[in-house]
Amino acid sequence: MHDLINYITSYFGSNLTPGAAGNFFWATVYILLVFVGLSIAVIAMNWLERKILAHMQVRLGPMRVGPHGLLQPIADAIKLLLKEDIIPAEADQLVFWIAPFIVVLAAFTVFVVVPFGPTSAITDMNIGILFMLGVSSLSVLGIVTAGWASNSHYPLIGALRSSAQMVSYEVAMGLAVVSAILMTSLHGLGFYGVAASGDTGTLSMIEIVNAQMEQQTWFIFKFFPLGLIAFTIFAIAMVAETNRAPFDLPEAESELTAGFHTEYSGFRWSLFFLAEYSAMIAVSSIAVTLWLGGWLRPFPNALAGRTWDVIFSFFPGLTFLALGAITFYNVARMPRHPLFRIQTMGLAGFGAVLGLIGVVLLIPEISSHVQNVFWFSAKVAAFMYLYIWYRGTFPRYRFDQLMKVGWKVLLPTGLVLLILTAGVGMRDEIWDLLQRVTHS
Amino acid sequence: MDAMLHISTLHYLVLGAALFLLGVIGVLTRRNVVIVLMSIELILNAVNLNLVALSRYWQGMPARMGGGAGALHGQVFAIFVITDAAAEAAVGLGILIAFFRNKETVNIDEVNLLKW
Amino acid sequence: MNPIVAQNPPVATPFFFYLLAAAMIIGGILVITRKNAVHSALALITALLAQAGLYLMLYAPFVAAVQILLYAGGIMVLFLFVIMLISIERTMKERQFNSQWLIGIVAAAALGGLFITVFTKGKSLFPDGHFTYAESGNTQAVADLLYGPHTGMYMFSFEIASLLLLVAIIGAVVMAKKRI
Amino acid sequence: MTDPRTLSPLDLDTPDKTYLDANELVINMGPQHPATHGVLRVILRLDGEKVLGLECVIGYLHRGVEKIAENRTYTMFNPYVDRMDYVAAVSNGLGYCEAVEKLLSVEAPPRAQYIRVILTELNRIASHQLWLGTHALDIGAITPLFYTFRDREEILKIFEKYCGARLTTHAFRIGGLQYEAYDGFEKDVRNFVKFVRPKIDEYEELLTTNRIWLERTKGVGVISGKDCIALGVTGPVLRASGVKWDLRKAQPYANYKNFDFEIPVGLNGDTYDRYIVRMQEFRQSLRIIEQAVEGIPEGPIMAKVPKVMKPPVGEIYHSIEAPKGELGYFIVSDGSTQPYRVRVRPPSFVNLQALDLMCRNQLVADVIAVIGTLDIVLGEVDR
Repeated sequence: MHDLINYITSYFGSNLTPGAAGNFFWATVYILLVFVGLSIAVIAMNWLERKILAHMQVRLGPMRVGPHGLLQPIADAIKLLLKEDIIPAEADQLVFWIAPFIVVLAAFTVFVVVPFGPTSAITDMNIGILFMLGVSSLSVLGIVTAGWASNSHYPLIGALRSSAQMVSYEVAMGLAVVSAILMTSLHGLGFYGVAASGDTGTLSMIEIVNAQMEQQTWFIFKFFPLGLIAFTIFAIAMVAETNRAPFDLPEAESELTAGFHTEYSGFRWSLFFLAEYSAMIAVSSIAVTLWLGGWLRPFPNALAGRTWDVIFSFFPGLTFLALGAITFYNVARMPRHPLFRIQTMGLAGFGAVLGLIGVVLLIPEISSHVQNVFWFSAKVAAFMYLYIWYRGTFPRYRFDQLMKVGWKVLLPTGLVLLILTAGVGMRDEIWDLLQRVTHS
Repeated sequence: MDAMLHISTLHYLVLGAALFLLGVIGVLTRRNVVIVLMSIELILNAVNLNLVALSRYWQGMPARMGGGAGALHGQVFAIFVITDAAAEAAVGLGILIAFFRNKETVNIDEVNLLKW
Repeated sequence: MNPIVAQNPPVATPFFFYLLAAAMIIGGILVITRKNAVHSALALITALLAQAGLYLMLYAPFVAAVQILLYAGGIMVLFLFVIMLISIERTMKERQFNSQWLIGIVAAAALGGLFITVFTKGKSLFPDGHFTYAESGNTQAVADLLYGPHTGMYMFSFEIASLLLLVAIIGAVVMAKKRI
Repeated sequence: MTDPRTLSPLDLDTPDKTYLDANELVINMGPQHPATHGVLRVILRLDGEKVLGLECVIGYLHRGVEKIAENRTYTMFNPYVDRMDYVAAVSNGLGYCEAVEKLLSVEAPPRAQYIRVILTELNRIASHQLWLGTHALDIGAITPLFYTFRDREEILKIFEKYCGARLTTHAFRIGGLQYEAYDGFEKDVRNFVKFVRPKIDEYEELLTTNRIWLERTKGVGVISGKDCIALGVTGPVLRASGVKWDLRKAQPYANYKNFDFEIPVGLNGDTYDRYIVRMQEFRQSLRIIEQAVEGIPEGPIMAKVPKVMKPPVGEIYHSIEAPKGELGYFIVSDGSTQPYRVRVRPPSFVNLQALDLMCRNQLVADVIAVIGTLDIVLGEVDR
């Protein structure tokens, strides 16, 4: 018993991720935390997407289930779970059954290496970023099998489109990632001329963020504009990779009804939905980790020092307080009618919970622990907003145009970018070589 | 029992041999070219498993014998084998498609002409 | 990179080894026995992923990543694509094993016998080491062997491999395309 | 190569050499398909994603409107025409009323003419707004739909105030109007013009220079002016192909000759030009409305028409420029109270003929864009 408590408490004060420290108990706790957090994020994202998109489109969005439709995602989840799980008679039963699980598994497993903070990750792998890319590419298998198993034309075309799209954009995505990985070991230029710590770069997600900290620059600004271009390539490719607008061809409603999951219903369909959203969060986390400094707060170097630390540590609490204030403003705007009493009370309760979280986060001990996760989530949330914004603004690409963008624009740009990044990073060596060649 | 619980290189080699055998059986008995190609992938993977296991073993050897932490030749070989497998799969499936277009079958025992 | 990582020896090694080994063997058997090529491919994917797990247990994370990225994410997708392009309904109704299947089994059994003989006779020749030593940056070490300025003894082979891939790409396109 | 126009799109007799060579897929799109604007069924023959040909199957919404006309008096048939192109009911009514007026040799008084023009042009805007929203939705831009529907609502409100109905208005009567313009009609219309001008710029902001929109619409569904004329295609589709043909100018009806407006013409005849032409038509319609609302004369709204209409024996063809193209009514009278035969020339139906030609060698996604750009209403196609 004593040993057990020791085993559990031994992790406290460690500066490692639980996976790296080999502590099973805490690794399990972190896994549960991440997956519960992910599920909540997907639910919140579902509501936010509807609301934000609705307000972009001059309508209100869900308003009926709960105050301002807050309970809508839960109602939808219940509806989906209660729906009949139809397997078409002509479908390949086993493959049809297994395909959604492949997709969900691929989408969830990547979060094993996502660094929410220097110690707030399930584990840190030597090959972190490769693991993320590799496992997220497995979802293609699920999509292809789902389309094939449905044994119908529309899903098959949707699946072929989807997989061709994902495979193509993986290439451009990989090139952008490689250029970011190169930056971990290259000395900066000019204003950001801070030395990299070692000769060797790294693939570990945590080390990549640490490298950005040491080099005092987010990689999006490194070798300006090379980092920015790499980030842009990634940001385009990741939208295509997750099959979202304007690259949502596999689900092009107007052409293919619903793409590869046309024949799916109920619970199995909701798995695809879940996987799509967690994949969006996953690729956004890659982008945040590689280019936007991961868990680092804005200006960790320029605005360094105790005072700034304290000021920035107020942000998580203040954000929640602001959300709570907005909620209370809306409580005040609720119609004064007996029928709305429960809704008003519910909204007020929600605001109170938000405010309470805000107050709790203002406690220094807690805020110092939560800050990293907060900044990381805030950056990811910005990407999520971007996804919704794209969906509200852009028409859909045609398949050949999509391929053209991937292969004829992003891929060559990525290649040139990679060579330029390496060239700029190795400028001293190249200069030496040139001197030696010209002097001999 | 002890030998069962202490996983050594030998365990990996036995596993590799078993996979290799499965692959050989697949290649020799199946008619469907796709499955024959997949069996070849199994064989290549069996070899890879051996290579990586032996590379791990070699890392534990003293440096004067060529071992040490950097002795990852087996892993490098495994990477080359995977490259090879990719090339093989691409060409093999290309041939398969050409064959299928001409013969409308994917049975390997009907590949009995040198030229069409 | 992270030296502390290696100080913690892996836990429950035998359990995971046997789990993954079982997954591989069952996957392999399914590959060669399934009628439907898609089922075979899925079984093969399971086997390949289990093998990636074994690579991780062998402290070869880079090879594991390549295995997942290339094999499971790349080659198998290609296989699935091709299986979908060709009509498998008819193939499924036909005889699955060729006429010399008996000879094939016998030959394979002979090979297996050879393996067993070699294993039992020359057991002492086979390495029986236990893995307890530390891991260092595996990716960096592999990279050193591949491209290192002094230790990069495989650089030429690497270039050859890239050429091989180029030839394979062109070959596949020439073979598979209807009209070039 | 044979001329693609001579091939039957579903000519499946071409030997399929192998399964692979023949990845010619026959896909059935509709009648329940979100992008076919109703119950149009399109049978597509595809080579991968390329369209080799297509065939429209229509008639799912057939109600026998033309046959019904033979059993109704001229007045009784008037509401039926609203149900053909239900998004441009006012235009349908205008065409029918004018045709019968021509047959009776009466003319609506000027005040009625002006109000007719205002309502018809408002309806043109509403129809184009609906087209824009659904067309953009088909191409994947979901937002314009809500913008256009928000603004279309204002037009429908004016209709509702004027005649009590929003969609199937039955606004006009043979010989003029039944209702006098309500108090504040002119103010409402003026306010609407002021309100909608910036909104049209707003739609254009979302789409006109959007790169993806350009890529999706430029060079898609190209049809030449010659082919248009050969197939009888009219309306914005014809004008986008460079043929300056608008019945409001070519053979002015109502009192369009009193108004100053231009006919926007495209160059390339692709989907983008059709989009631009329609966007310009919004503005031209607003111009007409402005002029009309300034110049509404006082006076009666109904001409002298007999209570029981018995047009002289004869036949008449009268066509107007509906939002979708030339809407013609061919009415044969045998001198009784009921028409002997009414034949409608619906623009959607004729324009739909061009679909096959416009989609050949394009991709599946373009079929959706082209169906959208043709702006068909199945109620009118099937009647």
